[in-house]
Amino acid sequence: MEHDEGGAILVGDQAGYRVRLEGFEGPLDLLLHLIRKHRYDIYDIPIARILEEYLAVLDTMRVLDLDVASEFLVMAATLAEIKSRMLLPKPQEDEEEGEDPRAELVRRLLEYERMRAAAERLADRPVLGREVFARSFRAPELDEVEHPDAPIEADLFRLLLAFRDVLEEAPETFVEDVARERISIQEAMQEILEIFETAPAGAGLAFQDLFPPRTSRTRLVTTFLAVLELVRLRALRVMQVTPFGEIRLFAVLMEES
Amino acid sequence: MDPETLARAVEAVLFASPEPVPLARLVDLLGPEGADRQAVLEALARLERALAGRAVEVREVAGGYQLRTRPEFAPFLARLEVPRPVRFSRAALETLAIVAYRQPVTRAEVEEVRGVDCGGVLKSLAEKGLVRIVGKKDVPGRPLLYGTTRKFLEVFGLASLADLPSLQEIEELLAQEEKPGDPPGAA
Amino acid sequence: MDPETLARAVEAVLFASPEPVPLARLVDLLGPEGADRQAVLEALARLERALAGRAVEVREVAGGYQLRTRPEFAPFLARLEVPRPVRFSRAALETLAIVAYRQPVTRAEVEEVRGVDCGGVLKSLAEKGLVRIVGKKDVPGRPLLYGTTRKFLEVFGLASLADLPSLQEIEELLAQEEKPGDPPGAA
Repeated sequence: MEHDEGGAILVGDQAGYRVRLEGFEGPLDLLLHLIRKHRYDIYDIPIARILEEYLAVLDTMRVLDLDVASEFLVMAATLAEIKSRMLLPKPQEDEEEGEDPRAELVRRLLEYERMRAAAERLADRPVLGREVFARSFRAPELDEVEHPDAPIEADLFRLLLAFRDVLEEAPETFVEDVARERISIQEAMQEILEIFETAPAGAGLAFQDLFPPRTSRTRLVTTFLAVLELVRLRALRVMQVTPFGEIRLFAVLMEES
Repeated sequence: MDPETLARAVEAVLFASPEPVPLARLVDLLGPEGADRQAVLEALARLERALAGRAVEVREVAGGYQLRTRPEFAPFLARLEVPRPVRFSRAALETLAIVAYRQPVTRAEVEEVRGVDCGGVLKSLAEKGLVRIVGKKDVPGRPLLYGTTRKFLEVFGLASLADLPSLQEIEELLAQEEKPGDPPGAA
Repeated sequence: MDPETLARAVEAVLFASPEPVPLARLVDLLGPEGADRQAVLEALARLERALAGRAVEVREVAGGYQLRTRPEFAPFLARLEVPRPVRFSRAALETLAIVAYRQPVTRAEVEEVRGVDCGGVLKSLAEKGLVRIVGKKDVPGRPLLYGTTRKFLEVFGLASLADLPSLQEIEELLAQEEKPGDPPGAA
């Protein structure tokens, strides 16, 4: 991939810039282009000159009625700020403290350049369905079996897309309930049920076992409310074997209906 | 294009095609490389010879050519159960999302939201270990309540239910538009 | 089963499977024929040698083995009507690279590197199943974290993420490109 494929190439000549195509990927892309084109040392960028050239490109883009995205303007402001900071007198020779005002910009430029190069390497790879092809169907003689332990192919994004569609159709009250996000008590309920799943059957759990030491106050309240909710739903039963004795919780075995 | 390369090109085409490829179609595809009907037939014969010792052969089926595993591997392949990764239907995803965000929830409540019967979907989600019964609702009839499982979290890469994006986050996420500068059809 | 037949059996299995088959799965499948892990690896190597002159090769992709056409046959196959010829914009490729190398990564972090809004690109990559939400970052606001998917490995023919060139390799590559003596403007 040419790095400027699909972006803009600014061809510098004596008359200024001619703009081909529409836009750079972003201000960092444009800055790198200018720095590399003029063969400036990236660790010692002549900020005043690069700012001038950068602004000239933005002007050209405006003249050509190209949309100059706000990110480009933010970068222009950043460059101007660095320029003014560089004009300030250096804070003495005991330096170390006074970091080069350009340091952060250089770090970002190098990181972007690395990632841009990584993207080019990615683009150079043969892409499935473009340069290389796999079999697009399963041999009919092969039994397709849904294994109980087959990997489940899922991704949260698809779940969310489906949920968004649900919300669009759903009754108002449902949407409101979801918006209230009662998740944390539900989460605590799930955790408690899981503790019971792993606990030895029949023995139950001591009430205190659900509240390990150093549990935060909010967490205590949430867990407590979750226990109450589970008891109310009859998923848990509370037993006190002796008066004033230990309170134990038991999972209620559920029969399918 | 020399006969050997042509034979390989035919192999590539047959390999990648989901259906038998008619001779005329092969000539169409390889014609721009200077191959006529006769050359393609020769390439097919050459490919057949090249595949002599392999697990796969060229077969003329349903008016076209196709690569197939040799019959002697059929009994063997029949024994191989290739597990198919489970993919979710739209109904399953919607139901799962409702259970995740509204748990504990009864079947009737899920159905009220989706507007259709969800018994089968819930059962299948429970079989896959993604939802489970967490109790009974304290209302007349004491309907079963469903919630998600630890496996649900694992499958969707969530550390806990608190990691489910909030409604606001979903909206932000899904409201994103691609920038107009990106070419159509590009990822 | 003799080594040659085993290699053919492996070929038959890979041919019949549209998705990459993990080594462990091959061992499972061929174990009843007396093949252990070592024997299957040898069969794979033998198969690779047997395919040397052919249009198809064995590739290690997304944690498994798969038969794929060699890239030089793309021109004929491009004319075939096989699903989805994929195109990637620069924005998509840059975003993919950042997610691949920096995962798990938040949208804000991706945007910090690219210097532009990436919400739309991330969404589109997620819709194509190339990136996915992998959790939330443990910082104030709990922003969503993104990572690449198995499909990403499959589409770009990577055995695993470790198969990506290291950042050091990329830096060396860049250092070479910027060596004095290059024509001005080369980037």
